[in-house]
Order: sequence, then structure tokens, then C-alpha cells
Amino acid sequence: MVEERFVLGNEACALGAIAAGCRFFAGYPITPSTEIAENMSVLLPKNGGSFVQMEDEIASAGAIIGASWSGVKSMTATSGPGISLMQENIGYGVITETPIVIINVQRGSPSTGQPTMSSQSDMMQARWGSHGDYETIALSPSSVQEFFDFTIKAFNLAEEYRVPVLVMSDEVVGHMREKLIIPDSVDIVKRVRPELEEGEQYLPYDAPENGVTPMPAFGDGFNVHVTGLTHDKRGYPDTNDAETHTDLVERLCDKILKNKDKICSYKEEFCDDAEIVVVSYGSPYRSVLTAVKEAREEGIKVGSLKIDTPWPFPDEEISKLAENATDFIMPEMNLGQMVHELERVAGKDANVHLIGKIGGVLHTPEEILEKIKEVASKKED
Amino acid sequence: MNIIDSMLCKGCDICISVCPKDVYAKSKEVNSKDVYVPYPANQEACVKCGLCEISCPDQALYVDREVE
Amino acid sequence: MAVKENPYKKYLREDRLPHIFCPGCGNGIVMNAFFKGLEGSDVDFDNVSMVSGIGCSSRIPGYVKCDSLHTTHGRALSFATGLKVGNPNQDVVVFTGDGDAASIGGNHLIHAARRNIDLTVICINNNIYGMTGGQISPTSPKGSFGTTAPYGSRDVPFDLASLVTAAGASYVARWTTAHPMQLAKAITKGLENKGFSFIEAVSQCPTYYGRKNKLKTPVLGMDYLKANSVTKRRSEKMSEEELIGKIIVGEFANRPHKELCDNEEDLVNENYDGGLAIKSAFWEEF
Amino acid sequence: MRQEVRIGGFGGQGVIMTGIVIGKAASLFDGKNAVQTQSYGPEARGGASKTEVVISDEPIDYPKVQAPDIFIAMSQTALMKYKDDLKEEGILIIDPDLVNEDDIADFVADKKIKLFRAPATRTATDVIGLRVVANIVMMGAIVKATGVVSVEAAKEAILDSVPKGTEDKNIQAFEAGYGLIE
Repeated sequence: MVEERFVLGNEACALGAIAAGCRFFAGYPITPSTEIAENMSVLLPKNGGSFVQMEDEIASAGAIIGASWSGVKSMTATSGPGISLMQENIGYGVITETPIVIINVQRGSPSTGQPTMSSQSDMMQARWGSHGDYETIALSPSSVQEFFDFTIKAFNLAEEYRVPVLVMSDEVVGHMREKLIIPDSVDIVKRVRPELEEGEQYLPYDAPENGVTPMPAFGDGFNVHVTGLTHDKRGYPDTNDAETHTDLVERLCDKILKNKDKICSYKEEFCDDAEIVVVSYGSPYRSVLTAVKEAREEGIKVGSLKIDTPWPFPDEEISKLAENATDFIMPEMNLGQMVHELERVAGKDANVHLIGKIGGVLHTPEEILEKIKEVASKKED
Repeated sequence: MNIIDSMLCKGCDICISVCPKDVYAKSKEVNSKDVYVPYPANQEACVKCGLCEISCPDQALYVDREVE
Repeated sequence: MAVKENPYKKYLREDRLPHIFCPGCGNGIVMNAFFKGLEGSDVDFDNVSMVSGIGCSSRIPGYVKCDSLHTTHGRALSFATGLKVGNPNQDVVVFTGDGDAASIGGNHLIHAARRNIDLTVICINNNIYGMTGGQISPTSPKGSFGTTAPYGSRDVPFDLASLVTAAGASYVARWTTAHPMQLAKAITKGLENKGFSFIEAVSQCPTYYGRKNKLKTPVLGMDYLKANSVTKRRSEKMSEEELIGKIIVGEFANRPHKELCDNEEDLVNENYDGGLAIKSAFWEEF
Repeated sequence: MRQEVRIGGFGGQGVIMTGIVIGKAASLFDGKNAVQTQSYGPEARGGASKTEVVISDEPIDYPKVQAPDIFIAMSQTALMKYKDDLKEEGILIIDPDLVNEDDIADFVADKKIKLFRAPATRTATDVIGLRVVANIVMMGAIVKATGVVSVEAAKEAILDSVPKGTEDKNIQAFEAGYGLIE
């Protein structure tokens, strides 16, 4: 039965995780993400799962990777300083191709910054926060419903691509209450065990080009060795061979980059004839739509591109929009992070304008409208 | 006859040292790691206690327990 | 006819031998003691999963024919916590070293002990960072030399067995590579204890610790361990001065009490009638 | 139509709970859309407390309150700190026992504010015999004075939010609050 609830974004995230099949959560209290851990501690025992409050965020990230290899879907949630601590093990999750979900309810930063205020200033860390060349997937919800939906999506993408997936939420979405519609059932990507022919040797890292191999659980009898060192197809460390390393790391990147068309998700509104496109992700989108509608009423040809998946960045869609648009505006709750990606893709053909805002408060529709008008009037000159 | 696998032996001499009956001695055989692989020079003294087997860090040593 | 090979070799991935350990490294002896301990216990080798961090001793699981997780430096116990809680039916064994467990992983160590999670931790303490080339560790004896203690260490070392006992572990023992039979017996007890078991295996590092501290050969290293070991019982009658430089061996704790996974399972049973969702990532629906 | 509600008081009065109940009433039981937010301070207890609710028949884009149509002040500090962006001719509900009306006489006159007085804390203590239900008493006053949510929705939302066994007391509190407004 479809259920309606009026809940906090962070609670919706926990409910989404349970619906997606998450049965293990390890975490450490940190504002403004703590309600996710609290809700998981209530929900997991009622659904056959386990909750462990770890000694820190490093341990939390390690524990969910261990749990994932035990054969359960696992998640942690954190904010600012916690996501910094988790980076080492996120890199481990990437190289070992472990499906895990990490929720980051972003807060004002750097350092301990503004614990109770909002920001989007960890966006670059979501991509390359750990050392090394790699690609992950990141999703940014802009509503309570999306926090639920995207958490489920994160679990599915993690399984499909065997990669850590980050849900880059923020304090605004985490701490607002809205109506949440919980469907009777959700689509789940389940894990698939390897199937071997009689006498066939199991090669846990013998993946097809741009792809992944099936993943067994510990105890299934495959005797898999999982290591953070560069490894060959058997999973054995092979750290001095350039070819082994190149093959491995290129595949880890390509399985995300070359499947962009399947992974990327976005929403276009009023874009058909748009000469100005406001590109947003996460909570600033809430103000964009109001501003775009008002600007349309004043006759400005402006549209909105709302990116659900900041990573991998939807290059193709933006290139397509840049064929018609002369200007892109990007509101971010930081001093300019994803805007560099926008510049990379659209900068040759169009002007890119940042509305960077820090301090913890969401952009108002007026601030965005003002920028739209300013850009529109410059076009006329 | 106790056997020392010359492919695995790294020549640490721990077997020579731990054996309570002084069964082992260095041989003149040099393996691929350039070490003189020990051999049971005094095999008949062996009481099959297994201390050399568990103390061999390279899983190179086998104690023959079959009755001849 | 039985294969004429070392009785512990059958547990290893033959295609990876010989292992990378230096000649005379104590790691191989501790591995053997582990296999012997396992054979003497009620634990089935096929049910064992291994976890390790970073360092020489943490390379051990990679050679063993079982599921193994070779993780980040110091974090083995965090990964092992998830692995064990996710599926408490496995017997999870952690191999770690003094730097891995007591320095970078010190906080994880005391908390895993506090939770009394059912893991068997074998800590090979060779008093030095071997893999990075001989730096002093948190267990290096006062006055010992390392590449980062060229004038001798001035710090007081950790007594790991006592530390972990104080933190709440239910089984704790310490032996050395010169006591392989006793070590194996302690590992048997550790494997059979349902709770956090910590077995400290004091070991020689001829290459780095030995070279800097006049114990250049494996035999010298092991002779030193043997000569300086004092049983727990005897140590209780000795003065602090007499105990300087001595390695106290024996059982430090054997006090079974409720462990983490049992508590987790109880919580599930009190709140849900479907039991633990073991290996649920493979389920179609929930 | 978009309506913005702000409630301010001090920690422990159940201010945030009131915001949640209004949001729940609107979104789950009146078939409208609602977003409820709150401001967090570093203090766990005490200090100023504020919650805001946006209610609309349309989907709500910008989730925060900029200029409230309705402001409920349950403390002098909250009244003085948050009153200024109340809309011209907006509704202000105060607990007269907890604020100093003289301080806002000019403000009310200049902005043509519709002022209501609801002695919620006194009513909760004297009539219901439970000081903790002051926020639900105030809820009744809000519904009567503003009609921002329906009476039925408000009652359903209260029943959905309060601890089991306290339903009757809370409904009594709501009705007592409803009766405080002429």
C-alpha cells in the first residue's frame, strides 16, 4: 500500500535505504546528518538488519565495505569533517569495486565550519577526494521525496557498477519536512553471484571492457582475495607492472565514464527555445524554478537544467543546450565548484555565470531572477 | 626421510637451531636463492616432534612420520 | 599416499609461493601456529574469512586459501566488524602488526575489544615497521634503535596484551615465535572463544629490527625471545626492575561475556520475526 | 495560494512540534503541499526556537519563509527578533502572559497587523492541567484565527503526532485553544 508521511529529509533517506534493501549501517554522529543514523538504528532491527555506532568515520566507512563483502547492502551517513575522514576508505571501495552508499549531508565548511548551516562545498571531494585516478557516482536531491528516491537509486547504481555511490545532500534538504510518498515496492538491483563452469577458475577481476564481474559474498566458497593494492585478474597484488595497473585503473574509470548515458539523470524545463539556461543541482533548484517562471513571464527565454547526478557530469546534454543557449547560469552553495565542469563543457560556446553563495543560507528566487535579468539585459546590449 | 623443499627454503637456519635432537645441518646444495639448503644430516635422531615443521617460516619442511 | 610436503602448505595459495617475507621472518611461523591452532579447534577452515590492514604481517591473508580482505592501514578491525556483523556465521580472523594495530589502528583496537565482537585477532608484534624499512613502532622497547630512532627510542612502549585486556576483550594471550606450540594452543582458545580474542605473537624481524639491534640473524632473534620470556605466573613474583626487558607470556584474560553479534541478533529477534538478513544483497525483494 | 507561517518561542515550549503538526495537517490531511523547517542553534535546551511552515495549493519551490503571513510569538525575545518581516496586514498571535504588548503597539498600528491574544500557557496549566500541551492549545488558537489548516486536519495531525495515551488531553487542549479566539 502506498503510504504518505510528513517527514524530515534525513528520515526519508533512512526509509529509502531500508526500501532499497540496506541491512547494515555503520556511522558516527555528526550534524546535520545524525538523524539518518538515529532512524537507521530504529529501522534496521525491525527489518533484520544491523546498526553499529563506530568509533569514528574512518571505521564507519571500513565497516560498510566489510559488510558489503559479507553479502549485505550497506550504508553510512556523514557531513563535512566526516566525509574528509572517510576518503581513504572510499578509495579502497573504488579499487576493490565494493558497492556501498555514502550519504553526505553537506554543511558549511572548511573544517568544522558551520555545523547547522547548509552548503554544497564538498562536490569536488565527491569526485576526487581520495587519492588517485578514479570515478564515482554522485546524486544530489533537492526535496524530501528525492532524498528517498535518490537513496534507492544510489543503492542500485552501486550494485550495477560495483562502485561507492555518494548521495550529496545538504542541510536544507536534510532538515526540512515535506510529504513523502512511499510506494508499495521499489525496483531493486540485486547482487549476482558468479556462475562457473565445471573446473573453471574464478577470476574475480576478469571484467569485460567498461564493465564489472559478478561479486560473490565471503563464505560462498570462491576464496576471493580483495586488496587495495593494484591487482591482477585473480585479485592478487601485482604492484610493479605498468600494464596491470593501467588496465585496472582505466577500466575502473571507463565503467563509469563510458556508461554515462545510462547513469546520468537530469530534468529539463523550459529549455526548448532557451537562450539562457540555469543549471542547478540539489537544493538551489528549489529557487531556480520560481525564478525561471517569473523571468519567462517577463519574456526572457530562460530554461532550467536540473542535474540529478553531478558525477558523472552530463557533458552531452549541456553541449546540446549550448547549441542554442548563449549563457549558462549556475547557482551553487559554494564559491564555484561544479561551475568549472560547466565551463569545461559549455565555456567554448557560451558564457558561464556563477552565483556562488556561502554562509549557509539557500539562494532566494529573487537572487537568481536578478542574475537572469542581468544576463538577459547584457545580451540585448 | 625428512624433506626440505629447496624451492621454498630461504636459508634462515631456524630448523637447525630449534631441533632438540640436532637433526639438521647445512648441505652443500645452493638453491635459486643462493642459500645452502639444510638437510637431515642426523635423520635417525628425529623423534617426530614437529617443532621444525611449525618453526619453518617458509612451509618448506616436511617431517616423515611413516614407519619404515 | 600422503603428499610429502609441509603440513601447513595445503592451506596456502600455491601459485603465490614463496611468499614475500624475508628469510627467517616470524610471520611464517605465526602462520603455521595459526593453522595448527585451527586444526586443534572446532573451527572449520572452510568457514574462515581473513582480514588484515597494512604491513608485513597484513600480507598473510593474501597467501591463505580463503576469502580475505587486505584493507587500509590500521583499519582491519573496522572492516572486520562490518564483515562479521553482516554475517555472524563466518569465523573472522584478523592478522595485524604492532604498527597497524596499536598505532594508526589503536582506536579501532580498543573499541573492537570494548564491544567484545567475536573476532580472533592475531597481532604479530616485531617491534618495528618492517615494510617501510625499520622505523620504530609503538611497541619498540625503550632504548631500541630504528631508522627514526637513531639515538635509541625514548618512549615507553605499549604493552598490547594488557592494553587489550583493559579495553574489555574476553580472551587475551601473548606468546612468541620461540613458543610455536603454546602460540598454537592460544590460537585454538582464541578461535573457540565467542568474543574478542587477541593473541599477541612477539616475533623477530631479522632484516630491520635485528640489524639495528644486534640480533641480525633469525636464530639470534628467536634465541633472544626465548631467553627473555617470562611466564605470566612467574612474572607476578618478580619486581618491576627484574621485569625490565622481559616479555611476559601466557594468558592475560579468559573471561567470556556477551559479544556484539549476539546482541545485534537479539535486537533483531526482539523486533522482527524474519531473522537476520544474511546475504540479503542477493535477494530479489524485501 | 502560498501562505507562510512562522512560530517563535523558547526551547521546551514545543514550538517545532507545532510547526510539524501544522505541516502534517496541511500536507497529509488537507491535500495541500507543505514544507516545514526550523532553525537550529548550538544549544540543546533553552535559547530561542523557531519553526517555519510554507503551505500552498501548488508545489512549493523555494522552501523557506521570507515574509510570513502569520507569526505566532510565544516569547518576548522571539517576538522582537522575528516580527519585522511579518507582512503588512499580517496575522500576529501572541501569548499575552509571555510578551510585553506595549513594545509592539507601534508596529501593530503601522503595519495594520491583525493581533490575536491566546494565553496558551495559562490555559494549558489552568484548564487542562498540563503545562506541556501549551503548544497544542496554541495550535487551536492558530487554526481559529487563521484557518491555515482545517479543524479536522489539525485534529488528525495532532492524533498522528502525540504519544499514545495522551490523545484526549491533546484534543481537549486544541479545543480550549480554539475557544480562546473570538
